[in-house]
Amino acid sequence: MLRSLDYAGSPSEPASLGMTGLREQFPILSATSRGKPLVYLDSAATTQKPQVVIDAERDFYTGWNANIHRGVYEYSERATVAYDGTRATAARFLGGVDADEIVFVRGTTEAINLVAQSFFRPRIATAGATVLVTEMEHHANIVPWQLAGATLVPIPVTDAGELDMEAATRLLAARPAMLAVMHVSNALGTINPIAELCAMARTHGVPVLIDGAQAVGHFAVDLPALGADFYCFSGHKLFGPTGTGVLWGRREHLAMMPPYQGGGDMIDLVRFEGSSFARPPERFEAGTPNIAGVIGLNAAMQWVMAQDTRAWERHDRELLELGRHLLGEIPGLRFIARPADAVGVLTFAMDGAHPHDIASILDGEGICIRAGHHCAQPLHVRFGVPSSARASFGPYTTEAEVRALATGLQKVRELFG
Amino acid sequence: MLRSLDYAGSPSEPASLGMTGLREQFPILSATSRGKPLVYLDSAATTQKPQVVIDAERDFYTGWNANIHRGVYEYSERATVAYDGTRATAARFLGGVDADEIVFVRGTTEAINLVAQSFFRPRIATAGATVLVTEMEHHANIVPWQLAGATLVPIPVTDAGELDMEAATRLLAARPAMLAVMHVSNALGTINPIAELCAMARTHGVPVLIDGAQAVGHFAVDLPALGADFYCFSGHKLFGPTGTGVLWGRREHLAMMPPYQGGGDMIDLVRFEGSSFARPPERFEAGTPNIAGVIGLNAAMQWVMAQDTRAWERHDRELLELGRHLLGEIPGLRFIARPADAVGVLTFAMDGAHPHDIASILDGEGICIRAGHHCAQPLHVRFGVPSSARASFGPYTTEAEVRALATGLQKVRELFG
Amino acid sequence: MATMNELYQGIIIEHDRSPRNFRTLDAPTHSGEGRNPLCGDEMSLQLVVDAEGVITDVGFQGRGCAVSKASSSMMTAAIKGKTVAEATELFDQFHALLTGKDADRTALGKLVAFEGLGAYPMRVKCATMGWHVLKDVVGHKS
Amino acid sequence: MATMNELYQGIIIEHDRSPRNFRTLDAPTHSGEGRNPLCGDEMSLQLVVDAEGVITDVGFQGRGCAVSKASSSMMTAAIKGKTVAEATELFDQFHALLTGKDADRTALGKLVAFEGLGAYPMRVKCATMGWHVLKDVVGHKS
Ligand SMILES: Cc1ncc(COP(=O)(O)O)c(C=O)c1O
Ligand SMILES: Cc1ncc(COP(=O)(O)O)c(C=O)c1O
Repeated sequence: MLRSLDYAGSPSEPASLGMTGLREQFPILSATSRGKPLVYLDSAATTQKPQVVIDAERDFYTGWNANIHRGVYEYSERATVAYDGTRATAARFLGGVDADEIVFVRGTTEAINLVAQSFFRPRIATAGATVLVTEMEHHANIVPWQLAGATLVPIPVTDAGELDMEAATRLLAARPAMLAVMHVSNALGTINPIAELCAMARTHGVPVLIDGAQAVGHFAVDLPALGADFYCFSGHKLFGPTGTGVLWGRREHLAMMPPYQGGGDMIDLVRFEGSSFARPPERFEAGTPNIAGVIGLNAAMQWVMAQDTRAWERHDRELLELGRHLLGEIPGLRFIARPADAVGVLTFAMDGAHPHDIASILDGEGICIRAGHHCAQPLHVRFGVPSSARASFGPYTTEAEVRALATGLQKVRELFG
Repeated sequence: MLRSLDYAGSPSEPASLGMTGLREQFPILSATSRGKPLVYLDSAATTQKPQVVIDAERDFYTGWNANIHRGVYEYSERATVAYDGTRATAARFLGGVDADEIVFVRGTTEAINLVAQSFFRPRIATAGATVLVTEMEHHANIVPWQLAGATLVPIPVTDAGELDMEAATRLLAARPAMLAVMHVSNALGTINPIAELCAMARTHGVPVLIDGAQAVGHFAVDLPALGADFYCFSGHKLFGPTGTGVLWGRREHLAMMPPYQGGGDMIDLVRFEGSSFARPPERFEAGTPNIAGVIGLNAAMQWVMAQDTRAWERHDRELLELGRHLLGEIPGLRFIARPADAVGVLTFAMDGAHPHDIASILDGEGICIRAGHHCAQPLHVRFGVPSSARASFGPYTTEAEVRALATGLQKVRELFG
Repeated sequence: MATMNELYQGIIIEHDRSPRNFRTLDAPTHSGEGRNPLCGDEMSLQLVVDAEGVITDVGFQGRGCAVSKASSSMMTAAIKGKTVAEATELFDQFHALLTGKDADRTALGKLVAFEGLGAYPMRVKCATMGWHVLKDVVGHKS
Repeated sequence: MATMNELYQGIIIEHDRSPRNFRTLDAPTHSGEGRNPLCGDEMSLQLVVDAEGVITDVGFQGRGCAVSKASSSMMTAAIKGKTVAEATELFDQFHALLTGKDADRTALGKLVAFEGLGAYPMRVKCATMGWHVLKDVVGHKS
């Protein structure tokens, strides 16, 4: 465990204890990039997939592929049960909500668009158009509200990369139509005080949507304890397939929301003069969904629930401390912010070296990091930088990889020296 | 070839010539269901997947999984090139359109919702709210227009299950805001005279959307020859992954359409006061798309383009004739319609046997067919039946399977006799 | 347990051909309708419930598959003479039977024949349609 | 062909540190700006084009990565003294070089050094940003 770790230790030291046997489950992690062993430090963009997830999709296609609902033959029944059964898995995964409150979507982005169009938009007339967001939001939690006609008010972010809770208290008291806030920042790693925000919002009668995209892969989410109205995440950031995601919404909200997309499976009666619609969750799932993807997502959630995520948290925290320590010693390197409560994300700039150059040079070493605005332009405006470089961890990330990053950055430093 | 086929031939006769070696590429086709060899006759609901498609997704996840765009490291670049490169494949697959005119969506349903919201809806004020559809449309080509505020006018269907082209001519002359019509009927198999409809629509300045969901798996589609404004299909009905689809739209339409969903990747500048958006096709692809799915779809389209689809068409036609002949001899069985120009779809009702009972009894024999309204309630109203049974073919369907269907239906007949 | 074909050959075809209580009542105390979400099929159900809460007469009508018709037919036979509370309890037992949970087989009697349907989850909707309408109907006096 | 790191160690770092023509012109005849879609970086470009269509002076400014800065720097050096038509043609050759197509290597001269970048498609956008602005600018007199 890192608490007893010697920061000057050699890169060949074993990964911390909790994570033994985890890497082997991810076939890609033994691959190479640019002729070097892959050092994947871009898990905030998308996570890698364990074999069980890859197999779940393949087994479906090779063994029992069929379209769901309305089919009464064996494969279709099995596919239907597996698809709809994933709602129960998701409901458990989120700490115990109702399976009927789980809507499958393409990802976090679609989930927020759905809520913006089907929940927020029809309420503008009565609740007003103001949506309270934060300065650190991902574009996915900004643009959908704008497209739905919102006036956005951002909760400011402090120099430490944390929410200004005093401002939040004040702004919530003005009773916006909605509070839309990220659980964990993809750009800074900040873990936001969601339960506190939800409690405040509740006293003012403000419904809350939580963007959980960066939370679910890092720690267990307990929705009943959070008290939000909507929560969403993407499968591909949770070791699951691309093109999958979950929107959870309170039963009473879903029940009164109009459909989002129209088509097969979300209807009751279709006539040219007008149609009536199915109950939630089907009402919000028009057309053939990503069946294989949802089956893969089921495997991913089951897999995560079988892990020791407490150990993940410790490991993540240890790597973050190590990374902050090692990178902090590199001359000219500066973290955009250092939030106290954070997941394993290192976001920085380097004097004289543009983030894209940093990323390209690390790429030559087989090290994958991201450079740019990380879909958080307003946050970069806030911190007065056009872009930044970001290394982000998964549970499979090792100490040796964090050390390799530091070594690589030393090289960048020398090159641009 | 079936032209020389003896309709009374035994079920053990080989499949017609063109299709040799095709079935072996689909691992699922050697599986069993209910302890019997699988007889999959539900390809109109979803097609089975060849090994190359299954492998394409798996290879991505095990070999070079990364999120696309903005990543400058090797895997991300490779994923980006593969994802965006699929536009060129789709453009070729559709007969030669511009790669920039290809938008990736979840499927046909989402494609039509996108056009209804971003193209049709903003034009209601100037072009009116009337959308001309047909009595045979799938719910996916009815409900999205209704949700966007359309008044629907259906082109009638004749007793033969074909479009009433005289009525179409008259209705188009009234200059509806839009014509939305299916290329091929999922419920009856009818191949509609799309080029003719597009030509008529053009003379009246009516934009046309073609729902190609059931066309692409059956014959080569030549968009430049059709003359439509929008065309769409689902990957899962084209031997590709679930959760994928293609919307093609004329460049000049796409250029003036507002975004559909908001989020990452579809933006130019994001500010809380307002945002600006990327050019098409990115403007219409918010958030992380189904990357693995699109890579699988690429493999599927490449695979189809390498096949002799002329031979597919002949084979399909031959099986259809055989099926109509064999089923026509079963007492009490009646086809809903027998369109002259059709793909391999047999849709029927049986005196005294409900479609669900038919499907359940065939299921006991390992035969997969669909029963219900096939997402075409208005068509069933037109033909005065609440539901029907449907067997539909893929290129891998064999003569023996069609004979097995006939034998199974004889059993149903005896049971309900 | 019976396979689907055995189920058909046994009770289903028999009740499909000659459904019990397949008629409209003259003076029902309760009535209602339902639709099978799977196929859109409809059925209507009528009851005569006396002052003691006993179902003294029952009739059903509608179009549907053999499974729903047979199940509704057997349901009507099973509930006639029972109280509304007993009938509702029977539904719970029937539902348990079809979803693989512990069920009171003695109480179910002949209805146990449907057990094999549990392996066909989509058809469970057909087999329980009549029961769902019953549950609805006892709540609404006509 | 050079790897990315060799590219950096060679021309890129050199031009990043001392970019040619990195200044604002007093009396440009043409000017314009562009943004790299990859990162939002911006640059502005100014030209003095004489009556014969010859680019007699050129200056660029802006913030950007070393690749875009080095490429813009070398571009300005390459186009000075050339006609607008020749400069545009050079862009076509440069683009061909980076996208793995046949390119006129003699005409490109020192610019051939960027060839290795072709293996990094995302960075091609950085290397061609200045050129895209040029193409835009020659169409708009200031
Ligand atoms: C003709 C037609 N249109 C649209 C659809 C909807 O396609 P998807 O469910 O893949 O969105 C289907 C498939 O059921 C179809 O057959
Ligand atoms: C915090 C946050 N919100 C939303 C998103 C959007 O997720 P997706 O692209 O999967 O829709 C992301 C991922 O980039 C994210 O990190």
